[in-house]
Amino acid sequence: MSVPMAEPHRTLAPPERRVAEVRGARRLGAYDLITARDPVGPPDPRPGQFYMLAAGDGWGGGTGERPFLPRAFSHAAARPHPGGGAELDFLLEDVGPGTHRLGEMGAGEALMLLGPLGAGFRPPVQGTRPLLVGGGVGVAPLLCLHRELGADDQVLLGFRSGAHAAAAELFGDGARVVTEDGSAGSMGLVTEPLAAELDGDPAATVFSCGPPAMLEAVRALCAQRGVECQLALESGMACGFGACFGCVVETVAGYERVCVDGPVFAGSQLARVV
Amino acid sequence: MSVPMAEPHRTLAPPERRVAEVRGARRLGAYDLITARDPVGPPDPRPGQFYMLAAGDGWGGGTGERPFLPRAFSHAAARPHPGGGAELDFLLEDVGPGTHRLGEMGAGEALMLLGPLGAGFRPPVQGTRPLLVGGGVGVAPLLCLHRELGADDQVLLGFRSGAHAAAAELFGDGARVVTEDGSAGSMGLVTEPLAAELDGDPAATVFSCGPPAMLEAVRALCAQRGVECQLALESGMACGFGACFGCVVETVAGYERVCVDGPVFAGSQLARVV
Amino acid sequence: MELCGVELGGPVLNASGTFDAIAARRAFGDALLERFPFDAFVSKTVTLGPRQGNPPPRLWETPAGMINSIGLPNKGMEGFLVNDLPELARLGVPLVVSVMGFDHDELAALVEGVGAREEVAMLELNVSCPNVESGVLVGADPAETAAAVGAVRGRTTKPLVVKLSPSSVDPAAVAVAAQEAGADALSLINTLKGMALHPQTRRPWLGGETGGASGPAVRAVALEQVTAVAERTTIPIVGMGGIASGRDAADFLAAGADVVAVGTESFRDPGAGRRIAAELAALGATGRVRTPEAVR
Amino acid sequence: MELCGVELGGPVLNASGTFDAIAARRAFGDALLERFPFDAFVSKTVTLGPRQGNPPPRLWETPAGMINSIGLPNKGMEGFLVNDLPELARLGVPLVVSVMGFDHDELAALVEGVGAREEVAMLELNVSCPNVESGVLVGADPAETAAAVGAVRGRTTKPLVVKLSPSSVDPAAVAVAAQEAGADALSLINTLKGMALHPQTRRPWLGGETGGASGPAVRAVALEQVTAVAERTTIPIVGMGGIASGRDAADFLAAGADVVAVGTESFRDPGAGRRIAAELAALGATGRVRTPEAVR
Ligand SMILES: Cc1cc2nc3c(=O)[nH]c(=O)nc-3n(C[C@H](O)[C@H](O)[C@H](O)COP(=O)(O)OP(=O)(O)OC[C@H]3O[C@@H](n4cnc5c(N)ncnc54)[C@H](O)[C@@H]3O)c2cc1C
Ligand SMILES: Cc1cc2nc3c(=O)[nH]c(=O)nc-3n(C[C@H](O)[C@H](O)[C@H](O)COP(=O)(O)OP(=O)(O)OC[C@H]3O[C@@H](n4cnc5c(N)ncnc54)[C@H](O)[C@@H]3O)c2cc1C
Ligand SMILES: Cc1cc2nc3c(=O)[nH]c(=O)nc-3n(C[C@H](O)[C@H](O)[C@H](O)COP(=O)(O)O)c2cc1C
Ligand SMILES: Cc1cc2nc3c(=O)[nH]c(=O)nc-3n(C[C@H](O)[C@H](O)[C@H](O)COP(=O)(O)O)c2cc1C
Ligand code: FES
Ligand code: FES
Repeated sequence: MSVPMAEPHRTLAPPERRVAEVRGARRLGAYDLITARDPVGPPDPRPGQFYMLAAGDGWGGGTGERPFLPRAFSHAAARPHPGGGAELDFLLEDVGPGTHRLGEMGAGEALMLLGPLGAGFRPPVQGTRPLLVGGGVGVAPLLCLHRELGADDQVLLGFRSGAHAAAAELFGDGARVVTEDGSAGSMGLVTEPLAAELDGDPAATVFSCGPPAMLEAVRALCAQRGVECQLALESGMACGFGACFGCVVETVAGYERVCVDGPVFAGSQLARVV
Repeated sequence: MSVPMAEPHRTLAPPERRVAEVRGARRLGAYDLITARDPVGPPDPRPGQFYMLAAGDGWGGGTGERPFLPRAFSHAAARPHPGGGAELDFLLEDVGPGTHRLGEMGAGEALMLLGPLGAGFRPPVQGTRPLLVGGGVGVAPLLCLHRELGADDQVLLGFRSGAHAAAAELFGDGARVVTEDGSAGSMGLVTEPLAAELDGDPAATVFSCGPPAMLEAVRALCAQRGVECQLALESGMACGFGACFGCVVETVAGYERVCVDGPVFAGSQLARVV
Repeated sequence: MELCGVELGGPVLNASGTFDAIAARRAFGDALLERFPFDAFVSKTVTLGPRQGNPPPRLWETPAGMINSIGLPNKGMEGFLVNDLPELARLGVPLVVSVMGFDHDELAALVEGVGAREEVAMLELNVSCPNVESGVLVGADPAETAAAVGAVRGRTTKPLVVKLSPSSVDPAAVAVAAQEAGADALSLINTLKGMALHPQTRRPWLGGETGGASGPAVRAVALEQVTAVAERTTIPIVGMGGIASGRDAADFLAAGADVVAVGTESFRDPGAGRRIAAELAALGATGRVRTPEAVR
Repeated sequence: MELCGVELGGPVLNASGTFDAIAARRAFGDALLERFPFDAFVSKTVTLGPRQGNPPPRLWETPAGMINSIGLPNKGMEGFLVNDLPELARLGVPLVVSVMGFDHDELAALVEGVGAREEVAMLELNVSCPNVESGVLVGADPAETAAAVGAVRGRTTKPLVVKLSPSSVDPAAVAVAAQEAGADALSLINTLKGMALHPQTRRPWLGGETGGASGPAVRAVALEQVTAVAERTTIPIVGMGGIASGRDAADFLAAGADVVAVGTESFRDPGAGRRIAAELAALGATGRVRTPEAVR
């Protein structure tokens, strides 16, 4: 096969599933934060890429029946491991059987893992400041992006409640937090400080991940102001590596696969986020 | 419905599956011995009856796929529980995915349980001494029978090896043990001491449970000598209460369901045990 | 609620051949009657003469389901009517008797003989059998099914439920044919044809060589067929295939079933029918009952 | 070993539409080529014109399987031949191109256009589509299948694999018809028709309303159909449907398949094909390859 175009925002993955070991798990407000040792994967997945995860034991069956397929998760942090491979942090929200099972995993348990997959965030447009806008568990990929960008970025995080806003502590002091119920940070939606920021100085590249309604608001805000934005989308996935064509999203160029053509899309590729 | 004929060897079960709690689990040579608290079942299941068991979590799914259906196990002991229900001991041999999962259960885990089911052992023929002949994990239902009969019985147990013969310790000192490799007790098959016993004094009722080849040898030995024997059979089961017609065994009267018509059959009902 | 004019306490039946109330009574005693899991009782399929069924093994466990090659063991019509029916009549729920005939004469004799008994509320025709002459699977063929229904329609005034075979290119076409030939209701799906090999010998595991697949593994297939049949027929539908929870049952009702039947899940828990009914009620879903176009 | 005269390194293929080697190359780089999981590569089904496929959602997870309503998105024949085929030719394994035409002219154009390319070792005809005139599912009907195969047989000298539909009363009859019309091999099973409802709205979940069920849940059904087809045909068989382990693969070979194909299991692990081949080898099982009666 011909060598594909170099894709700096896409770190290649080993072509098979492997067994990682859960090294630690803790509750972080409304979320679970689990750390796993990937034995052979690359030490440098790109922010915005993701992994397909499944528990080695207790994945489906019984009266719960599901899950059967693995689930997609962005790494929130990746550290090279001295013994090879990487140590990966994942931030999980329990929304169904897969996230529930993963969230209850403890140290020593086997985690089936494939990745990193997909295309991560691209560098900011020259001469603009990076503006990271996260919502809920969507803050996960922004955390490693934030760490990579150093102190040059601005971080705006929106959560449903204070319990969810506990995830903001991972970002240190720099992040501005809003919650829907005002129980942490200021009350409101994260798009309000974003609009104010962009109206103050539109020389920004926006990086965003969060629920579809938030991403659509971010996209529209940026489009109105001619600001470039990069949106990390979600979609139901079976494979994560382009095999099933199941994860498509409608773009201006037709259906594209979130797992290989994304998950990070430019706002301009999308007429609407649904 | 008309009241069915009283069946003294059949203790009735509540008509639904319930959640029991594993109270303890220990390794006993080649076997696992688990104790479970049945919250509402009868305190007095009959020796030779059985329960359908499944793990509450981790029952099938994942790459192992099976089990899906519950599995049948004779209780090795049953004690009334002061808070109601019963405490039940099960002796398990790991032969596949179901027994493997059950064998790894630990205290506090949920055990799905239905039973007691089937017809247990009937009393010995008047004027004969009870002779209990067990093979491998088939010693389980003989343990509670032994305890019920008191010191009046004779117990002959056969095992593959010394590791398996560890189960004999449950019977105290009275049991005679043979192993196929001679690593515990005398070397040979349990049918050898049985033949000697019956040749010495045929006034016996034989109660037997074990692998099919052993049961067939026991049946033939007893038939030749005109000795009554009661054989506890095994069969692949889906339901355990007569619903599926899947567990049939060929008897002299045609196919009968091991789960409701047995599992204990008189040797005279069977032309052969296969 | 009612099904074909028969009053039901709720929308959850058992699937034919998956619950033997007489055997269950031996295992569970009177508690079974006090907490009977179903709103109507459907018998295992009865044939004209007695049958031993297939040799064991008859069961194979599959991912999220099972295959059986039970082979319709039963006492035959006489044995059933004499020994079993009086017992079943004491269950306190309406009785549906499933029958299968290997030709029209057999079927007619069964429908007439069973239908004449006052204990019987409805009959179910199990047409998942080959036409002994043509070899065609009756329930897979609209014309064969219509002929079978037509041959027995006049033999009873009781409601006739036709149990469709899922092994048809177009189950809705068979359903339409059954309705036009006089069926009062339809039930589906029966088991899918499946097979398993012995792990060591790799010869067929089941005594019957092939068997029928059931359980959660077939649920999606069942739901599609119920939807397709409901779109093209107007008589009531008994939906089944892998139902294991109230949510599953609600799906079948939404797809067009009027009541549901629980099969394989009862093997895992004899109380499954009651649990599913309770879960269904908690979801706010109840069985819809459409009135058959013509009540005979 | 060989299949229809094409040399294969081993007996494990991918199932059409379940592995996109070009996308996988983007994700896994050269390591994909070094450890390519399959002994031949089967393309996703190509149609004459380009197709967008069905609207999302396209996936639903079932007990031990899934349903998809992907809807055959592809670039059309021209796009495939120009953009994809040169890339696929560098995989280092024989290429099988799956094609579907909505009438005989389309199918003939596809077979001729694709068959003419030297990179292509074999063609697979996906006949799981309705005849646009009669509405009959081509692959469910012996005569329709024979007509489709007959219409294209003369258009290529390359081996033609006919991929059977499982939604037929008698898949073996369709298989026999395909063989008589000139097929060189048969592949089965395609997905079973299935459906799922949205958990809240109870409207169809899938954008395509209905979809195809695959994975371990359909394995027993697949094994039965492979057995039935192998008993009545003499050309090679590509067996598939829920294969997830070497033991499963060995079952299909024992049932009469000459090689196997892995579909859904690759979604859980892109390396599944290699793992299954290794497990199969450890079991001592190898693919049997029967020689087609006539090599064209
Ligand atoms: C690229 C990417 C990155 C992600 N990163 C993260 C992350 O860092 N942290 C995180 O917590 N989450 C993340 N997610 C989301 C995560 O993958 C989902 O929350 C997870 O897949 C849900 O699985 P579940 O089994 O818990 O719930 P499910 O029940 O599978 O998912 C809930 C959704 O699926 C629907 N659904 C219900 N039943 C079915 C069925 N049978 N089949 C199909 N759909 C069904 C529900 O209606 C609902 O929309 C990411 C997703 C993507 C695509
Ligand atoms: C009345 C009764 C009492 C019993 N009491 C005890 C007891 O006290 N202690 C004890 O350890 N055991 C007991 N057993 C046996 C126990 O039920 C079985 O060992 C258990 O069901 C095995 O389940 P498994 O999943 O571990 O193994 P499985 O793999 O289910 O069972 C092994 C057997 O099933 C066959 N098999 C393999 N795959 C399948 C499949 N997919 N579907 C169907 N069959 C398959 C194998 O060839 C083998 O014969 C009893 C059985 C009965 C009927
Ligand atoms: C062990 C077993 C026996 C069955 N016997 C019959 C039968 O006698 N008559 C019949 O019409 N269907 C019979 N069926 C089919 C069921 O009634 C039902 O249609 C099928 O199992 C699908 O439902 P389920 O998935 O809930 O089991 C049987 C099914 C099983 C599993
Ligand atoms: C997502 C998906 C897409 C598929 N696309 C095609 C296709 O384009 N052409 C085809 O012939 N079969 C297609 N199939 C069917 C598979 O090739 C295979 O026949 C079926 O999935 C059974 O195998 P499995 O259980 O191993 O997946 C597809 C299956 C899936 C799951
Ligand atoms: S998840 Fe399979 S193609 Fe994207
Ligand atoms: S196990 Fe179902 S009838 Fe015996």
